[in-house]
Amino acid sequence: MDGAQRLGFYRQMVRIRTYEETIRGNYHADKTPAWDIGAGLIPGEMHLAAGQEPVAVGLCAHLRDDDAITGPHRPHHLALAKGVDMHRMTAEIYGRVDGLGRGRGGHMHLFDPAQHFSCSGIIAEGMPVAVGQALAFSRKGTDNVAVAVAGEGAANQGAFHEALNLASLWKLPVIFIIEDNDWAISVPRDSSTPIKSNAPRGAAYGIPGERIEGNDVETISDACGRAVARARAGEGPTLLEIHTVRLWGHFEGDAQAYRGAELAVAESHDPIPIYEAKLRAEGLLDDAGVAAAKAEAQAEVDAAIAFALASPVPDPSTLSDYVFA
Amino acid sequence: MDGAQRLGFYRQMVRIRTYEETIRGNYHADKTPAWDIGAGLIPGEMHLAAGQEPVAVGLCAHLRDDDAITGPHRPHHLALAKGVDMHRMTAEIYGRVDGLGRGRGGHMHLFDPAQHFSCSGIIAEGMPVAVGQALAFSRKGTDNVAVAVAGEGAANQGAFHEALNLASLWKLPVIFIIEDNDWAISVPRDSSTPIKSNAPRGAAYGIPGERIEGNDVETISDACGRAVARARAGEGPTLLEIHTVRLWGHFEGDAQAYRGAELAVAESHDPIPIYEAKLRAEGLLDDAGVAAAKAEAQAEVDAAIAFALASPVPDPSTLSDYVFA
Amino acid sequence: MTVTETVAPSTRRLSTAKALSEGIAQEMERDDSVFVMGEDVGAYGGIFGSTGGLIDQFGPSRIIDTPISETGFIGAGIGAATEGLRPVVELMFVDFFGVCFDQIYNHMAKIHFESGGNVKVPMVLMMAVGGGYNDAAQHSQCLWASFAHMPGMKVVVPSNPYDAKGLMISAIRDDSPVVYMFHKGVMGLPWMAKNPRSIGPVPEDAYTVPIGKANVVHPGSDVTVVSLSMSVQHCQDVAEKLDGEGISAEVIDLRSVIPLDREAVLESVAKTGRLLVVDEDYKSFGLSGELAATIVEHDPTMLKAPFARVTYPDVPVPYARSLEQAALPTRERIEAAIRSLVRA
Amino acid sequence: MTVTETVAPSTRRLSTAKALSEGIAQEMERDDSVFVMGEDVGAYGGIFGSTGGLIDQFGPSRIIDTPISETGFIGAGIGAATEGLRPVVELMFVDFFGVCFDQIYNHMAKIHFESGGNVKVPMVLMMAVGGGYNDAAQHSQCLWASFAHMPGMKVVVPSNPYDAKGLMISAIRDDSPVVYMFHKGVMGLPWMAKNPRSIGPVPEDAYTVPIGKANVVHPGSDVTVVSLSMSVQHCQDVAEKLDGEGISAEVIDLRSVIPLDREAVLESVAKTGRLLVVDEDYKSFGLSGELAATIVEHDPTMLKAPFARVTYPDVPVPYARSLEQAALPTRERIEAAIRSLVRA
Ligand SMILES: Cc1ncc(C[n+]2csc(CCOP(=O)(O)OP(=O)(O)O)c2C)c(N)n1
Ligand SMILES: Cc1ncc(C[n+]2csc(CCOP(=O)(O)OP(=O)(O)O)c2C)c(N)n1
Ligand SMILES: [Mg+2]
Ligand SMILES: [Mg+2]
Repeated sequence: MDGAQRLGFYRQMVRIRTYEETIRGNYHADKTPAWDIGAGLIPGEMHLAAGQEPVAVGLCAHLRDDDAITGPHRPHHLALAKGVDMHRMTAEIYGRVDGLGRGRGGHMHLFDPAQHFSCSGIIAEGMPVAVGQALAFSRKGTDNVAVAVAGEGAANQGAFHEALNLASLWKLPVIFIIEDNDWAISVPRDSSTPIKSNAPRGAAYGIPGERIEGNDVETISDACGRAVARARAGEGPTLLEIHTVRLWGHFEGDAQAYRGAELAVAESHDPIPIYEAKLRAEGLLDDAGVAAAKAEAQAEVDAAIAFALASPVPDPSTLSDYVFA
Repeated sequence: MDGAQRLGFYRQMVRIRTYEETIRGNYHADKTPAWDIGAGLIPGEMHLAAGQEPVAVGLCAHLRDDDAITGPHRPHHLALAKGVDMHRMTAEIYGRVDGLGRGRGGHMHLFDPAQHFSCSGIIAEGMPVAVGQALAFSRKGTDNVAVAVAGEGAANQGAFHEALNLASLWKLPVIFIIEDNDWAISVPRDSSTPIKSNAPRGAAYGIPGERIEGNDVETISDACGRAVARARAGEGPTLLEIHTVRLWGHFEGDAQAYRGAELAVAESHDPIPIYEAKLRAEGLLDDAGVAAAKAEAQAEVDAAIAFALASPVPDPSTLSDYVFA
Repeated sequence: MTVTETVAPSTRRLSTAKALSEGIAQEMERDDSVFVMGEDVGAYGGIFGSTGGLIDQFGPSRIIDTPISETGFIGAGIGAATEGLRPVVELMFVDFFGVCFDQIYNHMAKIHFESGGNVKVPMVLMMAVGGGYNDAAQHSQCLWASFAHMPGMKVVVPSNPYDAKGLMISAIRDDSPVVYMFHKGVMGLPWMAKNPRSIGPVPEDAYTVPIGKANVVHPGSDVTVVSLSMSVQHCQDVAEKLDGEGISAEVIDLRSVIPLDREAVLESVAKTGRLLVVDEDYKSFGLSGELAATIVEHDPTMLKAPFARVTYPDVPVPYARSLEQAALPTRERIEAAIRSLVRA
Repeated sequence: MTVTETVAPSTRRLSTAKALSEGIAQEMERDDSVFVMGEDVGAYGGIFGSTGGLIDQFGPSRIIDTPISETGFIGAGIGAATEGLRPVVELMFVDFFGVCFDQIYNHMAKIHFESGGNVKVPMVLMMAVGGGYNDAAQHSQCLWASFAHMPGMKVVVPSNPYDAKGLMISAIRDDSPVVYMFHKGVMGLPWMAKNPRSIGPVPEDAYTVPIGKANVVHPGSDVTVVSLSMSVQHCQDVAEKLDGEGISAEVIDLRSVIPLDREAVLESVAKTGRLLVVDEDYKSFGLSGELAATIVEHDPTMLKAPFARVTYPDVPVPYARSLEQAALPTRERIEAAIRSLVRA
């Protein structure tokens, strides 16, 4: 992997983290003193992906605009890495008319047809949809791939089973990515899943399954690259479980009392400083490079937020628009 | 296995087959000349289990009255082997007030609390219910087991995945039996399932999985015996896929044009004559024994049908009974 | 457009099942992006004949038998639709919607809205509904209200072969998701008791019947009888019988539940002052209540007699014939209700 | 029995969430066969506080965190109930019912009927409903009509702490399956805007509130306002405000959708001649229509003014506050509707 690509990985991860940090700050900024989930410029549930950037970045290194991703309730890192327009995505999160969904969707429902990006707040239910996108690609004879991303909690939902079975049966170009961040809200992995790795579940459908430890963007990229190549070559689906980390609460406002000592351990596994140290040690990055990456990211995020804030809120008289096509 | 037990297996299979043949005959008897599914003394869908007797008999050899079975839409063989009262079951199939469900349920909805027997017409949805029965047994501290039976088509339904995962996670005394009769209505196994055996699917939940070929009641009984013993000992669930045969149509009235030459092959695999020949060869059975088994079975079935026919049809004024407890 | 504008009347008579599958076939010929998925839609031709013959014409790449994985393949239909294809997906019985309703109402029906109109889901989800042949509690329901209650999908309910074909073609061409519910009793199947109305004239060319326009199938002036699907046939029979006795019932076939042609109902009730709803779905929290509300939020004085409904009672479908027949909206119940309404 | 018969009034004030979980705790103490299952019901105490503190009192063997497998664990609840236990199962949001509705309506609700009364399913399925905090299309619905339309389950919808506890205890003791829907807005959560009515007096002892009896929470004579769950609080606020202006609204809190206390509604409308239904569920094919039908199948002349409803429109729940607030049955919309009704 060449230096430029590795620096690109770093910058993309910083960009995503900066986005999540900024949204987090703004989300909480106007909800005090009596913290109210429905108050402020960004109301509602907010699931941020700090710690999971390597998954999105490693995966999207291999995707084109016309490949598809179907994400879960925690979608920002995937959307940004995929190339979804940050301005319009932010406007959506702020519930504005220039948002991806004209303010109708919100942060769990980001749809960008240009990037074939979508997501859903219902656990695992995006997986069959990705199978259908892959079906469309294969019927059209393109070499596009569809990726479904879901958490390790989601891997126990029936839709997981049906989606993997169908994808294998029809040999479709799908990559199933399980982001194992050890938690499903407050439920630890071993209270939801009787086996240590979801990789063997691939065998239940005759598809290769692999678990990737370490939350390292380069290792992840390699594995995703193989899976994408396999799919593009018409060899069918792959299941990848990526062990990653949830640095923050399940959603904003989650005090995480249930995590206890594990939280500190998790925090020590933040993949960005780890990758940064690695690139520094190899001489690819220095203080200036780090500062530039952060400044560039912050400028882009600030511009996106300014764009969002400048966009009007939807007019109540348009409430019934878009119910039917 | 001693001779008495083997003869018992034979007689139980003959009993079930006699039942299915008699129901089949009576089902069609009053639906002509213009065959009408809703006509006659037994109307509605009718899924008969001819060919699958070894599964029911081999399994139930290890079950007690207070163990549970949750069966699928094709339930007669399981109900009879389990010990469900043939009279009341038949009255239910005839829609009479002395039926198991007072005529409300019908042949896909046979409930016998005395035998902890139930079934459902919705594919794979009985599997989670069996998990709950096992949960109740384990909470009560008994050594009872719960068995869920479903077809190979059902093994691709989400409920299969969720049920096996839960049962393993909670180490419950459940035995999952997949009756692989090669067909799900008109869809052959290889159009629904990308792998040759469902046994490896056990590994997806950390539970033993085994596929049993041959449709031989003794082999099946051995495998079921191991699984039941394991469950009673508190060692958790087992997945057994039993390769069996569907001798008749999916339901009565199914012309089976889709089966082609496979049908003749299937018919040559009727397990009852095969087992009969084996027992004859070993000197356990002779013409008289065969005739006696059949006569005894026919007498019991005829009595059950007489019981059903003597029972009144439900009074329309009772339509709203039993909606709430 | 309706057939009268585009196609010459036909004397060819088809069953509803044949008309419906012909509609699919003609759209498949016209548009490569149309394909069919579902359980037993291939060699079997659909358990209730909705895809009969299609596999011979289009082969297994366009008529796809699926595993028993409704969440999986309905979800796959949605994904394919968002990528520009036009899937016709069959859920074998409406009664199975509980294993896959999330895909239907949280995804198929909402994606267009959530995307602010940027993503379309041009998909037809067809399914068999209804009872009357003793298939018991899990295979005999209608449940159109369960779909209609959730915004974002059209719900189409043909009562005869002509409408079945024209509504199917409209449904496939529609850019919104359309739930297409065919009652087993209207399909004209050789192996089920049927009303002769389930076989009727169907033009050979493709034509559309507009989704959202009710049809007055029997004009009248004394009482308005609003119905849909199979029950329309019973209402027509009863109305014809009562004609001979000087009771003039206007029978309205809704043809779709969403959009609901409230205007057609209001217009007729303005004339008759009496409303009977005949509905094989469960009585409460459904279509019959919605039609009552439609009248009385407009003007309660329109009703010269109490509102009446002949529906399936709030009871799971019993197996025994004696019970099921007592529960169904039969001709006898409809006739009695009309007689008592005109007397009121 | 109601509290007035059994328990001394209390001045202790609890949030609805605390009242509800106290009800569960008291039944768990009384009856070993009661246990709780669901996602995040243990250490988290339920995402909306419905099981707060229970894990400390009863431990993980009776307060069971499940995987995200709603079909699996609701089915397991059914199986456990048929074997004589009394599970309280939580579905985190009603909006997720589409992944598990088959277990709910084809099994939980029908087994008793299909078995001819021989098998009981004494199970409580509780779930959070409702919007107002910008959680968008998949996390904000009410959907009680979707459950109520299917026969065989009771559907309970408390509006305040007192009822929440008493209805939970009744639900656990009921031999029929009970769907218990708590609106997030009535829970009195520290992290959500709330009406002061979400915190109120709750007796310390166990008591029951009967399932199926509506409650006149604000007597009046000019107009009948029928509502349920969160919207009752708004209706009470509006009724109190209008009292001062000489407009006398009678507010009826249904407290359960199944059984539906039709008599209470008829009795009140007989007095007022005017009916407004306030319902946060989707407008069409739901509760509001059913109540309209109830009146007019009895006697349309009871209505001296057109039937009115303030409901969620037939639109998926939008994320943006400006849109969601326009869609919700707010105090403003309720007040305007009452004013125009009494003027009519
Ligand atoms: C069908 C369904 N059940 C439950 C939920 C509530 N829920 C939202 S996120 C979540 C946990 C998801 O865990 P996981 O899949 O591991 O993803 P993570 O949040 O860790 O990224 C749950 C239970 C839901 N949205 N959908
Ligand atoms: C959820 C659901 N989907 C579809 C059906 C319709 N159906 C009934 S039996 C059947 C085939 C079942 O095949 P299998 O599980 O192999 O059992 P078999 O009939 O072969 O015994 C199908 C598709 C159903 N009852 N429930
Ligand atoms: Mg997780
Ligand atoms: Mg089979």
